[in-house]
Amino acid sequence: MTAEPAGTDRGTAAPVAGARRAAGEATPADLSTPADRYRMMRLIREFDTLALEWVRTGEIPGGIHPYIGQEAVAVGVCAALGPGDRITSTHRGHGHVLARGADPARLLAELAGRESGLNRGRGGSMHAADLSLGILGANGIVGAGAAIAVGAAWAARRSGRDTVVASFFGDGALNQGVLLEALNLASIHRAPVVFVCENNGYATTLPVAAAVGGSAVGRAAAFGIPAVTVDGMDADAVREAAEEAVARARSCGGPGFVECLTYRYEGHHTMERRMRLTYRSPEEVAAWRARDPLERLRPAVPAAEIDAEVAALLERAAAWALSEPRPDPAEAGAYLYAGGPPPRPGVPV
Amino acid sequence: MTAEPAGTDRGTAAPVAGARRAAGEATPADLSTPADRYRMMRLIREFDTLALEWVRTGEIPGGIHPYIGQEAVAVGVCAALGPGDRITSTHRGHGHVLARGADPARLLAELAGRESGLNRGRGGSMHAADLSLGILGANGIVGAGAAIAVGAAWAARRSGRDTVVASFFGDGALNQGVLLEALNLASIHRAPVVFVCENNGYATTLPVAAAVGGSAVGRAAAFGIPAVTVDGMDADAVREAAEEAVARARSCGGPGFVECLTYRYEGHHTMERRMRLTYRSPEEVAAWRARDPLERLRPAVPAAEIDAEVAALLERAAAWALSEPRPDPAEAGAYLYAGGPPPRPGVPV
Amino acid sequence: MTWLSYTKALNRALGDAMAADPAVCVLGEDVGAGMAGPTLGLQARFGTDRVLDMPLSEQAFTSFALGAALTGMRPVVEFQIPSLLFLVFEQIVNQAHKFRLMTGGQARVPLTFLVPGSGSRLGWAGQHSDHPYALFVHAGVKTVVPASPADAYGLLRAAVEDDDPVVVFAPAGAMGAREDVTGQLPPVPLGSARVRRAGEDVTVVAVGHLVAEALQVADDLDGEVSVEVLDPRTLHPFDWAALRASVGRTRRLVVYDDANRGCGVAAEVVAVAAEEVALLAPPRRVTRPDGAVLPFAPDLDRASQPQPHQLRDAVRAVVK
Amino acid sequence: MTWLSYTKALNRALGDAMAADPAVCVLGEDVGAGMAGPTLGLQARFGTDRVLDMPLSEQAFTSFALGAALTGMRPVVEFQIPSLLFLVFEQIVNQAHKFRLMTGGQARVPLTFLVPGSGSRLGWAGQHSDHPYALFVHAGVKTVVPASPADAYGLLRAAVEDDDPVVVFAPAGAMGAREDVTGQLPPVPLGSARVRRAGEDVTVVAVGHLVAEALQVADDLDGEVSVEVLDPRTLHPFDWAALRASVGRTRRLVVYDDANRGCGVAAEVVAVAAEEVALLAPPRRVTRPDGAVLPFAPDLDRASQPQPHQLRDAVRAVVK
Ligand SMILES: Cc1ncc(C[n+]2csc(CCOP(=O)(O)OP(=O)(O)O)c2C)c(N)n1
Ligand SMILES: Cc1ncc(C[n+]2csc(CCOP(=O)(O)OP(=O)(O)O)c2C)c(N)n1
Ligand SMILES: [Mg+2]
Ligand SMILES: [Mg+2]
Repeated sequence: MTAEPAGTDRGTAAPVAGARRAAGEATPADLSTPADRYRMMRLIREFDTLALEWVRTGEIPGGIHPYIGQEAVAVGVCAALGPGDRITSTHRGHGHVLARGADPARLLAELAGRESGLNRGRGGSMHAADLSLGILGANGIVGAGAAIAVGAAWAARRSGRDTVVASFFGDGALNQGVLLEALNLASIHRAPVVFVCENNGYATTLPVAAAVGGSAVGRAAAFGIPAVTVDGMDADAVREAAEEAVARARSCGGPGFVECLTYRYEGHHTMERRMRLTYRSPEEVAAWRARDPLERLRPAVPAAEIDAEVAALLERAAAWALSEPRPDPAEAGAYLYAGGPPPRPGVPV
Repeated sequence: MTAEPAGTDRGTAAPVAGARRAAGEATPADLSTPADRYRMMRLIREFDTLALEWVRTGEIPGGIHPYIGQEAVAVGVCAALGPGDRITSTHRGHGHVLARGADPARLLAELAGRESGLNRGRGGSMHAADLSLGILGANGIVGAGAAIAVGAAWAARRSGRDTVVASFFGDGALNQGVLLEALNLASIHRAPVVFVCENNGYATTLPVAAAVGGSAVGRAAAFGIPAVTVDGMDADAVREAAEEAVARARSCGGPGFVECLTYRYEGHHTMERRMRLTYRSPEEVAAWRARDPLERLRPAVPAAEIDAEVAALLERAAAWALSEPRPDPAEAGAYLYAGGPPPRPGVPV
Repeated sequence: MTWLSYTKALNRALGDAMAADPAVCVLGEDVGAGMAGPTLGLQARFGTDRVLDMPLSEQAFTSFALGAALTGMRPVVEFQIPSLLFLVFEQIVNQAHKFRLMTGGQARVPLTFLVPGSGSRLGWAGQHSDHPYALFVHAGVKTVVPASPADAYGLLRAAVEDDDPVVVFAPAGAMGAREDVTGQLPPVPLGSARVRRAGEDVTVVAVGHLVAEALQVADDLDGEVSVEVLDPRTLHPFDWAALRASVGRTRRLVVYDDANRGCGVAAEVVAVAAEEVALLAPPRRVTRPDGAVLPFAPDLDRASQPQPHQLRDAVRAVVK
Repeated sequence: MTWLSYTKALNRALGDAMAADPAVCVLGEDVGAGMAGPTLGLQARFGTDRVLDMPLSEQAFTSFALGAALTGMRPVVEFQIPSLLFLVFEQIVNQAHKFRLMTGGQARVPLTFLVPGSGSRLGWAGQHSDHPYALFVHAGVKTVVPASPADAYGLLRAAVEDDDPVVVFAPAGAMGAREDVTGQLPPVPLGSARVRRAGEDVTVVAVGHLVAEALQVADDLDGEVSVEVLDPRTLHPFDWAALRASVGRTRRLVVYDDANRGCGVAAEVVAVAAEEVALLAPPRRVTRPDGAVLPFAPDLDRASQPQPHQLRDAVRAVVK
């Protein structure tokens, strides 16, 4: 089994949150000021813009589900969380993982399949995790994170900590059995979970109206969970709703549910670019783009300066990530088990 | 493969519904008059009383989930169904299967593991089915019938028939993912399904209040399904609510949901008798027994006469069932596949 | 003559099946848009009441298909990810597979489950790269893994016409394949293997996309070893007669299977050969490791799958 | 000395594990009432926040347990029916099993899944009589099937102490067993088989409750054939060294396994033996049929399970 690749130089990839974070010590992103939040949204936007480019050039094998357009949700929610809190994320997870404070350089290295990636190159986009920051993982299976979040929330509460877990998921996940079960479980256990539904209007090509009987918040409420709908293109609106739910959960008031109306600017997945799909009209896309969450915050912050800062940071991060070594193929089975004999290989040795 | 055991003499087991049913021709039970409904409730009650005895004596291997106490639900709902309609049932299915018109003699034979049982002795209590009556099966997995019902309802509608499917399930099933998914699926497809929740207060030992966040009808309503709660100890109240939902579903008005508040007099399963469980107080059981659905109808019908009729019928059915042959062990693998080579045996022959 | 792609073959099979029988319908996620390939254009041709876009409710729509199958339809259910079969294992095995026996033969259960893109798709990582056909073989659900476009067409047609549940795995590694075909393609009966290359010295049983690799390795070894390549095509029911005939002659066996080692299809094939044939050399399996989870990084992903050079070495070892 | 029953052994193992480590908690349906046996009395002893009665939401409570395991707890999840594992296959395999590798070793996943009463319970029929351990072996999840009360105690303790997910099958056919034990029972390391009876002529590998039957058959054949009975105890990781040692000596093998034939544990054992040992006679498997669905009627149910007389015949055949 491979040992932790200690001593890898990550100096060039200073975390975006800056000062609060000492080397090697995981601290969630500080998102307390508008500038912090704008910076993080910019980082997410530019990160995924770069990632799209890397998918095109093949630096990222496979592809990604870009988060572009939805930045206000991740940032607004993570701004409401405290240092000991946790999140569960989705297939469209870059925004959540970054907003919670993961090192963008290590996330880039992960997407490029490098040993110094967040998951040592073992997870890729859909499984990015940083447990030291309370990120219990992106997830390739829609709806799968919600019940994990409930269990983590219950466990923390049981051990006397006032940890809250925020669980992100899309509108499509509203129709997954395990997520609906999780709402009930959270309700009856009064688990400190904030369910965050990113309603971007579509599950791949299927519009919400054709998929969801009733409404998102009506559903949550029916399980006994207070639920609100907010403008998911407005980081402050999201943050305020999240803060209320987090405060209630933290003070033993049980779970909450925040539906964020948002939109993805890009295709569902980078593969979609190759197909001629017509499920969204250009007008619809343009109308949502006109409500861009970054543009909304821009006037209130030193935007040009931050933009330059983020660009420089990403440039350094990208250079670092691409210079990092790829994992050793002999270690393909590493980390499968925490203990016991190593798995038998596919051919006897 | 075994052929249909044609020509088996079932003459002694005249179906309880009587006149409307010709030999060999499957016709749902006629439950149109109070006397019909009382007769059917009495049949279910005495049937399961006999079954309890047969579990004790070992005529029924394993055990059963007795339906005693809940008779008004099965009978009220089935009274609202038409000849072409269908049902899905549960682990506690004797009442549903009988109320839909299955031959009590063949159900007894099934429970006793006889070749002339409803399922040729292959299914037993938890899998009793009679597809010729539209009974798509009892089910050993809680919540599993609901989505099957939605698919059957959709298929019928698609082929231009105005068939309705009634899907029975317990309060425990309200927390099964697949059932919640099925509510949504029925809602968006406007499938002609009537969901019947038999809320008997407990899922095995777990009280509803400790298990169900929100309420049953609130949950259904949240998926966009009209939902009502009725007194499940009153066959007429159940029937009226079911009739309304059936009529709406039949006329393309989409699914409905009827919660029936009811109670099981016996333990969850016959095995429970051996354990000293204390999850229900004797007072609670007594209070519900005082609201017995048969006693309620008794004054309005020639009860003594019907009771005698049912007793005689069951006596004949029991004698017939116990005289029927057991399946041939050589046919243990029969009916596994509809086509193709037979399955390989567990030891080469 | 047509230069038919594997994906197009699946697409044509569904179209022909729907044209031939109004009871055939298709349902799944994004099947209207034809995202995965096999359903492309079908909704425009057959309408939204025969090609149903389903919400993200795999369990419910699998049982929905069962309900429809019990009442006259022949649904084909498409899944976007092989591991979604884990999510519906209850519905396929406990409900659909068992229904007929449990009801004493009261119903037929004509249901097809189609997984376009099973196995590794580079870059999709741990939860999207499974090849779990052995699970269905163990459970007893009919299971096919077509290796070529013509077989993809023929086996999918046969699956849809079959009166029992059938799971059709279309390996990602095969979906790029193309083949020259002429005229109307015939259905391929379930349970019939195909000798893809005759040989004398050793039988290589290869599954799905690995058939092409096995043929290549056989060619490479030409002159050195005479390799017979057997494509079982259906994993359950398996064409044991074909295995017996081939291995009975060569008396040497290697199985090349892109699935986890323990209790896999390769184990079953080796076990049957050991039981029934006096082998001249110990049989070999070339498979994924035990309990493999495919890591994201491409080199690790590839290293977790069986490799042609491993097959070559194994063939050489058994003829030594 | 105590006359310990199998169920009581499981119960004691859970109680001792909870007493030893406050991170251990138990959850499932009716665990408070102790309906299935292993959790009897635990809620009274450890409280409702360590013994959690769960609503009928197997998928959510399995992932709930995963979330708790990732954040410091060691949950034990009890399932009332073996086929409920089908319902949570996604959660156990795709989420819990894969988590560690996918995150590059960031977490341990100490989770135990306990199925009291796996296999046939007469009269429970098709959906309640499965013995699906091979599914977990194939997926790579650690899997144990204790045959005796002492092993039930020791293996369950080891499973709870293990840092990976482990599925513990307690066969219905073994739960009636009793055994004299003295003092504190030791944990039984995962992956260690046990020779239950030494012999010279043939190795019988028997799984779970069939170990007792195999011992009986071995006794019956005493004088005629010298039978070694090997209980693997853990099916994954399997103690291949123990198999090699035994079969290497006897060079004859019969596997007695109450599970479906195709791609079962018996196939894996036979395959490994065929690969690694020069057997003197073709190995045999005595199993359930392919894709078995246990019919309700008792005679049919029994006829679907492997029988002692079939084992006896198989042993005689391989030594002939
Ligand atoms: C259970 C499951 N079913 C299907 C898929 C394939 N899939 C991946 S993302 C997606 C759509 C998800 O929609 P939504 O939850 O709204 O999230 P969004 O992509 O819009 O962010 C689908 C169908 C999956 N990953 N998991
Ligand atoms: C999915 C599933 N989980 C657990 C069980 C075991 N079990 C059988 S009945 C039952 C309780 C069901 O409660 P409810 O739905 O209220 O029906 P009731 O027994 O009260 O009629 C349980 C837990 C099962 N059969 N299926
Ligand atoms: Mg969406
Ligand atoms: Mg109940």
